[in-house]
Amino acid sequence: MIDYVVQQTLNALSFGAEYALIALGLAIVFSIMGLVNFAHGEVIAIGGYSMMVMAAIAFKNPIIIIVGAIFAAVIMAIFLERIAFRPVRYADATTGLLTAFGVSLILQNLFLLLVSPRPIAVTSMYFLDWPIKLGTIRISSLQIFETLATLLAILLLVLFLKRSFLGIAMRAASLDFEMVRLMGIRANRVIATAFAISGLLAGIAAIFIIARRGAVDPTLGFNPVLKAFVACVVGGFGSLPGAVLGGFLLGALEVGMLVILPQSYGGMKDAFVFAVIAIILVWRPEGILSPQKEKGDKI
Amino acid sequence: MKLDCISKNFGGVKAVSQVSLEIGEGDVLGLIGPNGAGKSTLINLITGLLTPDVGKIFLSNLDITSQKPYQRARLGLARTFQNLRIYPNLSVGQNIEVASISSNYSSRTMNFDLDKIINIFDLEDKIDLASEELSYGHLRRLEIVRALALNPLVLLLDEPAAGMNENETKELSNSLKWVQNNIACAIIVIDHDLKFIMGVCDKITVMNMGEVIASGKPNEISNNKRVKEAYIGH
Amino acid sequence: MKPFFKKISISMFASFLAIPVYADTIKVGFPVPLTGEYAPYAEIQGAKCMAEIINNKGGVNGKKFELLVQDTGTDTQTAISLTEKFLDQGVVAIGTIPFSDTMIPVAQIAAGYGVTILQAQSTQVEMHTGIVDNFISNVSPDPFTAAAAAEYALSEGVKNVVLLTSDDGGSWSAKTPLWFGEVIENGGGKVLSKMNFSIPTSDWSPQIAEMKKLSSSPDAVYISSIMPDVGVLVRQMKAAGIDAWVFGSDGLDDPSLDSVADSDKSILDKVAFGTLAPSQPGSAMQEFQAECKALGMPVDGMFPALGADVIMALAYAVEKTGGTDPVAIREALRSADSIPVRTVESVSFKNNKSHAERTVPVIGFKNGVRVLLSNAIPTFVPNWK
Amino acid sequence: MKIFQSSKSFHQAFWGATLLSFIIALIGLLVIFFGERYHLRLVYAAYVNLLVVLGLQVFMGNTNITNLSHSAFMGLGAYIAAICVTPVQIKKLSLPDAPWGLNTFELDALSSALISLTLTGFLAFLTGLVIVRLSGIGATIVTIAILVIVHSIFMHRTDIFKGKQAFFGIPQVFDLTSIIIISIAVIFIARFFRESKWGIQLRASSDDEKSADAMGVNIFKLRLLAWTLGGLILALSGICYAYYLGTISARPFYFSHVFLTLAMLILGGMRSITGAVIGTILITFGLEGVRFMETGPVILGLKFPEMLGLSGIALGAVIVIIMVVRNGGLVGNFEIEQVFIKTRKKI
Repeated sequence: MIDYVVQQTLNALSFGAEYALIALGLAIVFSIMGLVNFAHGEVIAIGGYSMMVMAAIAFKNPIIIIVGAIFAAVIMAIFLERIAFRPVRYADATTGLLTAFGVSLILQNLFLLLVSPRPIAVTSMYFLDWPIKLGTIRISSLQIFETLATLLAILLLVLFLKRSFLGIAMRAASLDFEMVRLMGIRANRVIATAFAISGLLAGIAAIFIIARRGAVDPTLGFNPVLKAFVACVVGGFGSLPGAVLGGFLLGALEVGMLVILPQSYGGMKDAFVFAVIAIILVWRPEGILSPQKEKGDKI
Repeated sequence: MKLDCISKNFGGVKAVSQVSLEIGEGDVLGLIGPNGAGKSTLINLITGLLTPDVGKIFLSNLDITSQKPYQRARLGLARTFQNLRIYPNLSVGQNIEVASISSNYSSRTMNFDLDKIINIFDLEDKIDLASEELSYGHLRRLEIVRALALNPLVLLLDEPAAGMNENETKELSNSLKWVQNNIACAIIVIDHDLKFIMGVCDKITVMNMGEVIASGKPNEISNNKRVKEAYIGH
Repeated sequence: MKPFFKKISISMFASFLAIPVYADTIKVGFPVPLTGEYAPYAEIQGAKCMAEIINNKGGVNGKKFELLVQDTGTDTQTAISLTEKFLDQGVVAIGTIPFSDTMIPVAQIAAGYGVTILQAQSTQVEMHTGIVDNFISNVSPDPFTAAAAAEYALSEGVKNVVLLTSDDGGSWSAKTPLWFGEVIENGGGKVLSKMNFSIPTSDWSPQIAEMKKLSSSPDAVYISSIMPDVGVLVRQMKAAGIDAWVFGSDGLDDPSLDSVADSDKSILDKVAFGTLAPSQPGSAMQEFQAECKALGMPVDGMFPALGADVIMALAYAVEKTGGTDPVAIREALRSADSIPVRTVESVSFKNNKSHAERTVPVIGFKNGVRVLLSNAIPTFVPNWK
Repeated sequence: MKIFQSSKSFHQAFWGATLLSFIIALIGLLVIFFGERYHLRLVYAAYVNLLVVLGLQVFMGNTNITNLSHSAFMGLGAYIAAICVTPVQIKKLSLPDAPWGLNTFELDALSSALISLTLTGFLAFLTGLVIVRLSGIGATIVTIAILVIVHSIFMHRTDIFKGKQAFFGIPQVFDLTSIIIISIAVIFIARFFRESKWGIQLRASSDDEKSADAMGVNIFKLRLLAWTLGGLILALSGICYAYYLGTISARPFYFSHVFLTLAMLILGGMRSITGAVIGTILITFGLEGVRFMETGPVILGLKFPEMLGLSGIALGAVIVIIMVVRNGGLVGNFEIEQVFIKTRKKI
């Protein structure tokens, strides 16, 4: 019984790590420019497709494939910012959200048109996955890698934001974008960095997703991003700690629902998860860890 | 309307501290003070966009401290905004309608003709324009007309002359005089333009650092020592 | 229905949708999802290739096949209006997506024209309960694939099974596991647990933790789902040290399942599925796919290949009746003792009227390569009507 | 009770709705008289989508809050009406395990539609209580939650909704003429609401929440009103869907339909009823053209390649281009009567 509890807790942790990783990518962009980037899922998919391409042209070295996939995701994220999101940079959040939905739709269908509507096997990341025995518990190395990678990513991100000039500028930008511009830091550079980081996180997520699924298809990123988006919202819009918290909370919630709900209601898992999300939002409309805005007299 | 000792803090900073005011029908009260004196905060407290930490607000002897902004508006508190807040996707006429629809929810009868006011403020031939097409001066007027369409007991004007040239300011003064003489309401005006304020107000309250430091007739105020200190500095 | 005057045909859509009409061809309508959720069914690939093969040989009685194909985007409304369009163009049969929410209204409309819905891969049981009469499926319903897999499982000594069910694939993913369980219990086995999952699932660890919690370890797990989900399940079960068979339905019959064995040849040794037609190396289907590839018309996978059978069956019926009257063709199909098709030797609709009587293969793996484990009509099929 | 603040609003609403109705009826009549049989079905589907877009407009257009749950309310409308109207002997076959005696009664089409409208309207009201308390993105998230929850229930209460399987045997009640009449009625409702005193105040609040609050606009109440009215129109669209098709499943009431109808509204311009109608017409016809290209047709002897996914790309491109180039859609605040009655110079 203890084994079971430990096992499911570990599962919840690794589910949460994946959501947190993706949610962080969404949150960093949102915090800087208020954009809910639904096309983040397709950035993940680009990571997957680039692995497919690299495997097909006989790159066998896993390091090359990993670096290449992350690189592809970063380039894609920066490219999307330049092409689609820069024109709506100062528009309201709804315009940004709908633009992102549109971009997501275009990319999904481009994958379908240019590659295939069916899943394509990509097995080059299987090597990351082997069983590990911890006493009586067996877990997958992938779960550990994923949790560790997420924690590492968070740590590096915190260091970057606290120590580097660009990072400090980004933190300032998330509080008051105009001020940063007035200080002479180019908005383009700050935003491009935010997208590059989100692409980097998407690339890492892509590696773990592919390592587990062993296949890539056009809608690969849609569901994870929908969940991560929810995680972001629950944690608090644009709050990076909130995104991480929301991700792990959602992971726990999902595994918890599978464990708690009777099997005949297992299929309703999503309904329950989303109902909890709605309740949290009604309780705290800005999310759990939302940055509290100082209300001045300039209304 | 009466304010009873209201205070508001922002993260430890006293934005408004123990302010009491009273104003009646036909009065025009000027509210002046240096930047950050708490004038706009006071207006936001009166109209309900902010809630006071301490103190009560009465309108016609009714305690409205816990009322929501839209409820206060229907009871007769109308305002304009420091930064223009016109509805860009509505026509000029519809902008005014928004307020006159609200006035229908009130039991008070309208004791003036809205069309007349639209005429006085030179908006009659612009009524069907998109509000975005108005000049800055006309947008300022539109805000005042919109506020009047609420059939107010108290009209709060937050820097109505800001950004206007001398001519426009003069016209505005005349229009406000007309309002004072023809509409049964009290008016509170905030502005930096002391000449304008002195011209339209019959009573002036001076604020500094969230506190009322002086109150009285225009000529009394202009000779008040504390006021001079507040403006010029020590 | 409102009056309409076809002859005055400066129709608003004509410029968009006109399709050239040739005289004296065998027209078959395919309002099918080329895009969207159900695009992978793609029976049109096999149908097109088979039509090409037959046409290259001069057609049937000198008549050539003409396939009318348009994308529905996996939308029911579009499928229905396209059906109506194809019916007006005089098709002898309609092929559409294997889901009842589309097949039923499509069949109801086609009934007015006497036209039959001849579906290449539909295993849904609902279609055979007498809602519509003009429906024929080229394959056996799900209880047959479940029974075939279960009979093989029993022959391998499987006793305790875990069933994974989901409503996301209709009765195919919800009921098929239960039929499998019924046959296992009929053979003296036991259903340890039923667990729910959703499609897609990319991480099975919570369900696997549940399996490990069971009092006795399962000999087999049955799931009716799709790739790549099932591939993940197989690998995660192995990683978790659960040494049980994974049995499945035709959803596993996807080329991407084979790639699960890329790094470990033995990982698929205890994976098997009851499916619709033999797909191991050397099977008729593989030959057909090679032939199509040579024609420059690639047919990837079993679902697309099954489209060939529809065209073969129609060719048989056209030859038999000597014409293209849709009602006569349906009669011919339903009265034949044996109709030669491509993926198996022959099918017959004589006993069941609405679905094919054909052998049900069970496919497994040896060293990562597909092998045919059994291929027969199952003896005990659960009562499903 | 007064609906319009000024007679000018009424005249605009009336003439605008009349002109749009004329266009809508004309398209329908042209198809009825000149179209082929299958065109009737395509056009019927387009009318259903028009109802959805109008239902969406009533909330989104007047509040500027993105709603992504509309297909869920359409589905609720369709299913509730279907459960009521389907004959008992068919329900015994299709819903053998239905709880609460759902398979033991049948009602006439009108009562079924009324029950469906009442129940869906009530559900819209309840969810509205939550939605109107949130702002912007938060509200949009909750609409996504509603979509997922409703879809999940459709999918997994197969004893009532049949999930991905067919809920069949719904009698065909409507034909093209009926839906033309319903569409016209809904155009009037949506347009009257837009110009009504509620509509004007709501639009003010969507431009500037704080200022509207200070002008006496009860934003919560009005948003709730718009949300519920939108829900009712969406339920009606679902009823029309079920009453014509005869077979429904959970599948059509999910993300792909959400995006399709959203693109229609955005393209035309969500702030205007004229925009909603134009967007629906353009996307419906445009998609037919794109779908034709997708399958690799031969045009003028030229064989085009098969381009699957082209329609999805086109839909996405429409959304992105409109958002980037012309945020207010093709027409912005323009309404059709302004071509004829010069009440405003330019809006």
